[in-house]
Amino acid sequence: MEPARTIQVKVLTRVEGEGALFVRLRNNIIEDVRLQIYEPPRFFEAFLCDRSLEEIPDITARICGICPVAYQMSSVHALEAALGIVISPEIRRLRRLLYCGEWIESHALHMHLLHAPDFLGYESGIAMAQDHKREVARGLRLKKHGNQLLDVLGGRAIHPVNVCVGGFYRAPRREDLTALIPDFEWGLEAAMAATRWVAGFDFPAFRQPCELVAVVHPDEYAMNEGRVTSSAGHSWPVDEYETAFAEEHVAHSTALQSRRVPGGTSYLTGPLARINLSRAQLSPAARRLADEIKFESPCQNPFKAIIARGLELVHAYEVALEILKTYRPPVPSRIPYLHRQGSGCAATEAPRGLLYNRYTVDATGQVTASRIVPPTAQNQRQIEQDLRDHLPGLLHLGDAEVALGCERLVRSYDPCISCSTHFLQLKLERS
Amino acid sequence: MTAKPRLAVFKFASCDGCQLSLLDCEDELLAVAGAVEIVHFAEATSRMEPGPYDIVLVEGSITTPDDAARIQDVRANARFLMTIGACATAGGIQSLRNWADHQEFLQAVYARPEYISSLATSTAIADHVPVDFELRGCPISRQQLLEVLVALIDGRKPQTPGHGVCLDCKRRGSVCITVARGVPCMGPLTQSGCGAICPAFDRGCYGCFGPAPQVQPRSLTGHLLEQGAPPRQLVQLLRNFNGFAPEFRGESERLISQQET
Amino acid sequence: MNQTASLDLPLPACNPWLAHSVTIDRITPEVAGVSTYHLRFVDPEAARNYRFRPGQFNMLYLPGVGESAISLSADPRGHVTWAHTVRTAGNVTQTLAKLGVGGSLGLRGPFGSCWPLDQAMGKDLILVAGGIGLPPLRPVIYEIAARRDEFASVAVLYGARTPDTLLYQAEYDAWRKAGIDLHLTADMSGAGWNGAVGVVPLLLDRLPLADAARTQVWMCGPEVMLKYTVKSALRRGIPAGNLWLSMERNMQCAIGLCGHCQLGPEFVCRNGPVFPWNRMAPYLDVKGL
Amino acid sequence: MPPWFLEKACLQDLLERLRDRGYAVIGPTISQEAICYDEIHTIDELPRGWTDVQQAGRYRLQRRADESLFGYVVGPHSWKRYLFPPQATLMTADRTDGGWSMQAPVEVPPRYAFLGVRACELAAIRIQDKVFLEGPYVDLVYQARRERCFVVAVNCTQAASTCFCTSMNTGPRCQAGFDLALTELPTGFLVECGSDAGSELLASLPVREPSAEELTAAESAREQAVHQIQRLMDTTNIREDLLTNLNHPRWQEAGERCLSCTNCTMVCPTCFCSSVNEVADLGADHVRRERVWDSCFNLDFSTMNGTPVRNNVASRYRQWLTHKLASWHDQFGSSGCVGCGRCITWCPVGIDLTEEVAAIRGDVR
Ligand SMILES: Cc1cc2nc3c(=O)[nH]c(=O)nc-3n(C[C@H](O)[C@H](O)[C@H](O)COP(=O)(O)OP(=O)(O)OC[C@H]3O[C@@H](n4cnc5c(N)ncnc54)[C@H](O)[C@@H]3O)c2cc1C
Ligand code: SF4
Ligand code: SF4
Ligand code: SF4
Repeated sequence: MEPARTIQVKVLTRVEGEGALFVRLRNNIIEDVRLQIYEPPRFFEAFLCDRSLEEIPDITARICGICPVAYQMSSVHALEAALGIVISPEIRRLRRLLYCGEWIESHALHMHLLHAPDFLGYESGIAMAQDHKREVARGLRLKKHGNQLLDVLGGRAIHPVNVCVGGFYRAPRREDLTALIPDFEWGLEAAMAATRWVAGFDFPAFRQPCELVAVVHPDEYAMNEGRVTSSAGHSWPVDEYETAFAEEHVAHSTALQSRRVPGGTSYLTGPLARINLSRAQLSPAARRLADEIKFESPCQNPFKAIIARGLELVHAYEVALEILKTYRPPVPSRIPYLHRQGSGCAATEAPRGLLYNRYTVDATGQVTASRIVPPTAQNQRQIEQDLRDHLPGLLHLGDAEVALGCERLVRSYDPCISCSTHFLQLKLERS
Repeated sequence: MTAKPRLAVFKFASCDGCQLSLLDCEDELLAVAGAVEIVHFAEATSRMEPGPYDIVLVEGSITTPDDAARIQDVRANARFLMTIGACATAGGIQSLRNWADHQEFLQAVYARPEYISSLATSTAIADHVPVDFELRGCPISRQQLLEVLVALIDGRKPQTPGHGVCLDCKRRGSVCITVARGVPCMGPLTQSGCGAICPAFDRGCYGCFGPAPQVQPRSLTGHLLEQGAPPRQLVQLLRNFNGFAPEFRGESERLISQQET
Repeated sequence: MNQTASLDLPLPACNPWLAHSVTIDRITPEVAGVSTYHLRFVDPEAARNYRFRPGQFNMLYLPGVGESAISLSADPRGHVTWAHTVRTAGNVTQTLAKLGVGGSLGLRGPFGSCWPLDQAMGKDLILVAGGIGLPPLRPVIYEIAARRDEFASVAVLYGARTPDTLLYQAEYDAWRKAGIDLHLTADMSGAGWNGAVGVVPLLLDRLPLADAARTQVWMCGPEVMLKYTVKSALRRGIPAGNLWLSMERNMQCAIGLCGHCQLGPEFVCRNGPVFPWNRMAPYLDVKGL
Repeated sequence: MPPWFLEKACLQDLLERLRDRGYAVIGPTISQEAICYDEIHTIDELPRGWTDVQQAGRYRLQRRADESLFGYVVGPHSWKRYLFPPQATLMTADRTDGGWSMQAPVEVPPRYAFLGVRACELAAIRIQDKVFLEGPYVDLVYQARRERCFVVAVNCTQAASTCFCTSMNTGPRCQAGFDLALTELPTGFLVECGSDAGSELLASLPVREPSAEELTAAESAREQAVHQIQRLMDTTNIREDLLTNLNHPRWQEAGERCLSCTNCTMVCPTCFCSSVNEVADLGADHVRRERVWDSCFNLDFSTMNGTPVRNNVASRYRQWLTHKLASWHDQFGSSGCVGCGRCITWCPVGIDLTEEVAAIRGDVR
C-alpha cells in the first residue's frame, strides 16, 4: 500500500481552547478528517450534581471564559423551567441586554483579532494592527463596549457575578446604564463600518448546503428563548431537543459530538444558522446593512460567518441601545421561588451557537442530574464534513498551505474548544 | 532586559478566561504587544515559536498525564513562570474531582470513558514545577495582570495587594452582607483583587481569589454555624474555584469530618 | 503628648505630600550595592530654603514605583546638593540604582527628629554604627568636625560585615585629623585587614571612658546591634538617659498620619527616627509590636 | 443660648436652606438594608419609622411603632467617609523633558452639611481633628473638607446594646462641636445652636420658642438613651493596664478568633491608617499617588526589610486595641475610642472590645 500523506495542525491557534486537526489522504482520496479536541476533560456535568441550584450559574460560567454569560443564561432558564419560575418582562429585557454585551464582546474579538487576520494574511490581530491600526483599534473599542456593559450589569466581563436563578442579585442603577449610551451610539456606527470592512474581504468560493439549527422566536431575533428550528423545515419545543439531537463519544476527542436523530447527520449552529433562519428579525440597521452589502440569502459559505458576526454585532448594538434608553430597574430584581422537585431544560443562543442545558433538581434545591450541550460540540461534526468537502480544492498545494487553508476554515466557525470539553491538532496524512 | 522580553502563554485545564483577560486589556493591548514579543499565545496568534521564553503565563491545572509531562517542558523553557488564575494556582473548579470517584465522574459524562485519558486529580501548577509568581482570581483581574507585566518589564516587584475582600468592601462603601443580612460570605477569608464585587451586588463573596494570608476559616465557619448556616452550604462555599487551596480544603474537610462524628 | 527633643526642627514648607523635583548631580559608588547620590533641586527657591539637621531623613520618590525613607548623609552645611547613601534593597532603591547622573526623581522632607547635638556639647560623645547605619550619623561627624572644640572626646565605633563593606573609607583620615577617635571592626576578617574582628558592641566594651556619667552614646544599626550596644553601655555605667538610637520602620507618609511606622505609642517617622533609648526601652523587646 | 423649636414639617426647610448655601446635605438613608450616610435631597429619604437592632456581629433594620426620623443609632458608615475619603489623590507626577513635574491635585473640595451627627460621632470628628489638623502636620485633604462642613447634630433618644458612649464620656448628649443640634420629639425638634454659622442658618428657619412641656419632653427623651446604655468599659488606668500587659495570653486567644479582616478599623470613626498607591499609565509617564484607607490588621501593613513585623493575627489584634485605647493617649491626648460600638456590631465574628479589655484587666485587678 502506498504511504499515506498526513497533514497535521498540532495546535489550532486563534480559537479558544485546545484542539488539533488531522487529515489522512491516500491517493488524494480523503480517508480521515478529525477535528481533535484534546482540551482536558473537566467533568462539569458530574460535579454539578449535589450542588445547590443557586450555585449553578456561577459554576457553569467557568465552563467557558469566552462566553460565560451564555452558560449562565442557559442554566438559569433551565433551572427556572424546573422550578416553574416565570420571570418578568423587565428581567427578560435585562438578560437580553447582558447577552448583547457578550455578543458584542465576543463577535468584536473574533472578527478583529481572530478571523480577519486570515483574510489579510497576518499571524494575529496584533500583527495586523501594524498595517491596519485604525480597524484594529476600532475593533478593540467595540470589544471594550461589550465588556463595559458586562461590567455594569454583572460586576465584571469574565464570570460576571450578578446572574441568579429568578433574575439578578441586584438591578443596575439607571444612571450607570444611561452613561453608556453615547459610547453605544458611536459603537453602532462603528459596528456598521466594521461590517462593511469585513464584507469587502476576498472569500474563498465554497458552498456548503448543510442543515442549519438555531433557536427561533416569533417576535425577535432569538437570544434567550424560542423553538429549536432547523433549515430542513423542522421545529421543536426545547424540551424535545434531545429527541432530535444526540451526542456521541468519538475516540479522537474529549468533546462529545452531536448529530441529528435519526440519521446521524451533522448540522451547524451559530451566526450563519441564525442569520439564515431569522434574517427578517434582525434590527432595522442590521437588516438594512445586510441588504446594502448584498449579503446572500441563504448564505452557505462558512467563510462568510465573519460578515454574519458583523451583522449580529450591529444588531446587538441596536438592541442594547433600545434597552439602555428605556431601562427601568426591575422590581423585584429577582423573582422569589420555592424549591421543588423537577426537571427543566433551556436553549439559548451563545455567540457561537445553540447552547442546551437540562437539570433535574430535588426538593431541597440540590441538582441531581445535568446535561450541557455546547455549540462547538454540535458543530464539530459539521466542521469535519466541511473540511472533507473543502479539501479537494486545496490538495494541489503543499502541506503547509493545505494546513493553513483548513485552519482558516475551522476558524470561521469560531470554535470554542474549552467549552466543548465534554469537546483540537490538523494532521493530514496523504500518499 | 535589552531585547524585548519574549512572552508565551500556555494553557492547561481551564476555561480560557484568564488568558482572555490579556485580550480584554483593550486600551493597553497594543502597547503591551509593543513592549514584549508575544511569541506563543495560541488563543491570539498563529505565531508559535519554541522556547526559551522570558515570561511565561500558565493558565489551567494539571489533569492529564500528558499535561503533567508538558508542564515540565514549559518550565524548562521559562525564565520567569507565572501562573494565572484559580485553576493554575489551586486546581480550579475541576479539582472537585479530587474528592470524588474519578471513574464515576468519567462514566457520568462520557459514554466511552476508555477514550479519555485523565488523572484522578486536578492539581495546581506549583504542585508540579516551581512557580515564580502566582496571580490569583477566577478570573484574574486585568489591572493586576497589567501591573505584573509592566513590573516584570521594568524589572521591579509587582504591587498586588494581599489584604482581604472586606477592606475593599468598606472602601467602596458596601455594607457587610453577613452582619446586616445574615448572608454567608467568604469575604473575610478571601484575598482581594476583584474589587469586592459580590457584596456590591447584594450577594456573598464566593472566594474566587482564594485564601487571604494567615486566614483562620474555622473562626468564621464556627460563627456562621452558630448563626444557623447549614454546614453543607459552608462546605460548598469553601469548595468552589479555590476549593483545593490548602486553607479552604482543610476547613471543608474539617467541617465534613465534624458532620460525620 | 510626646514631643521630641525641643529643637525647632526644619519641616517641609506647605504641602507635606508634595515632592520636589530633584536631579542626580553626582553618584559616588561606596561599596558593593551602596552608592551616595548627590541630589540637586530643580527649583532654586526650594534649594535655598532647604535645611536639615543631622539624623533627619527625606522621602525619595520614584514615580510609578514608590517612596523610601532615606537619611540625609550629607554635610548639613552644604547648600547645593544633598547626599543620600543608599543600599539597593527593593523596588525603590533598585530603580534609583538604575538612574544615572541627570536622572530625575522626587524628594519630600526633611522629616523626623535629629541627634541631640546641643545636649552633647562639652561632653564625651560616642557614635556607634553598624553597616548602613553610618549614613544617618555622618552629618553629625561633619558637624562635629566643624565645631570640634565644643565637644569633649568624640569616638566613632563602626563595624560592617567585612572590611571591604565599611563605608566612607576615603574620609577616615579627615575625620581622624579633625580629632575624632575612629574604631573599626569587621564581623569577618579579610585580606589586608588589621583592624578588630567582631561585632560593634565589643568595641564599646573595650573603649576607655573618661567619665561614664558624662558620656553620650548615639547609635544606629540593626536592632540586635542596638540591643547589645545598649547592654554594653549600661554595663559601663553610662546613664540610660544618655543613650540615643535611630529606629527603622516602614513609612509611607513620614508625617505621622498613615500609621505604618507605629511602635508602641510612637510614630517612628514623626517622633523619631532618633529616640532617647529610655522611651523605646519598654517596647523594644516585645515580639511583633 | 436658649433652644428653639422647629415643627417636623419644617425640617425640609432646614435642608433647603443648607442647599441654598451651597451645601451637599449628607444624611442617614436606607441603603443595602442598613442606615447609611448618603446625599439626600428631601426629608422623605430619611429612615422614617425605622430603627436598628444591633448586637455583636449582627445588625438588622426593624420597623418602629412611630414615625421618628432619627429613631436609631449609628450604622455601618461614619462621617470619616466624607472628611477622610477612602480614596484621595495626594499628588501627580508627569514625565517631561526636564524630568518629573510634580503637582498637587487641583480640586474644589465639596461643601458638606452633615445631618444627624450623634454625640459619639462629634467626639470622633474631634479626635480626627486632633490627628489631622492639630499635629505638626496638617492633612490638606481632611482640612479642606472639614473647614467647609456644617454639622447638624442629633441627640440620641435611644441606644443600642452595643453603645458605650457613657463609659467613654462622649455621649449621648451633644455638648459641642456642632453648628446646630436637634432633639427629636413627635411633633418637631428642639434646636440648639452651637456656632455663628448655626445662628445664621437658624435665623432663616421658621422656629419658635419651645413650650415648657416640650423642653421637659426633650429632656426625658434624651434621658431615655442614657438609661438604655447597658454596656460598660472601665477606663480607669486603661492605658497602663494594656501597655504593661503586652504579653497577656488573652491576645493569643483573641488572635485565634479574629479574622484580621479589617472591618473593625474600617467602620471605626477614628481609625485613620492609610496607604499610598502608585497609579500609573502603562508607560508610567503620568503617575497619580492615591491614598487609600488601610488597616493595621493587614499583614503587609507593617513590614521591615520585606518581612512583616506583626506576623500573626494576635499581634495585629493587640496593635489595634492598644493603639485605640492606650497609646492613642500618648499620641493625641485622648482615647481613640468614642464608644460607638460599631466595631462590635460589624465584626463578622462578633468580637467585642469591651469584653477583651475586661478579660485582660481581669487578671490585673
Ligand atoms: C528613617 C529611615 C532612614 C533610612 N535611611 C536609609 C539610608 O540612609 N540608606 C538606606 O539605604 N536605607 C535607609 N533606610 C531604609 C530604607 O528606607 C529601605 O531600605 C527602603 O525603604 C527600601 O525600599 P525599597 O523600595 O527599595 O525596598 P522594599 O521594596 O521596601 O524592600 C525592602 C527589602 O525587602 C525585600 N522585599 C520587599 N518586598 C518583598 C517581598 N514581597 N518578599 C520578600 N522580600 C521583599 C527587598 O528585597 C528588600 O530587601 C531608612 C529607613 C528609615 C525608616
Ligand atoms: S473602637 Fe469601636 S466602639 Fe470605639 S470608636 Fe471605634 S468603632 Fe466605635
Ligand atoms: S487602630 Fe490600627 S487602623 Fe486604627 S488608627 Fe490605630 S493603627 Fe491605624
Ligand atoms: S476584631 Fe473582628 S472586625 Fe476586627 S479584624 Fe478581627 S474579626 Fe475583623
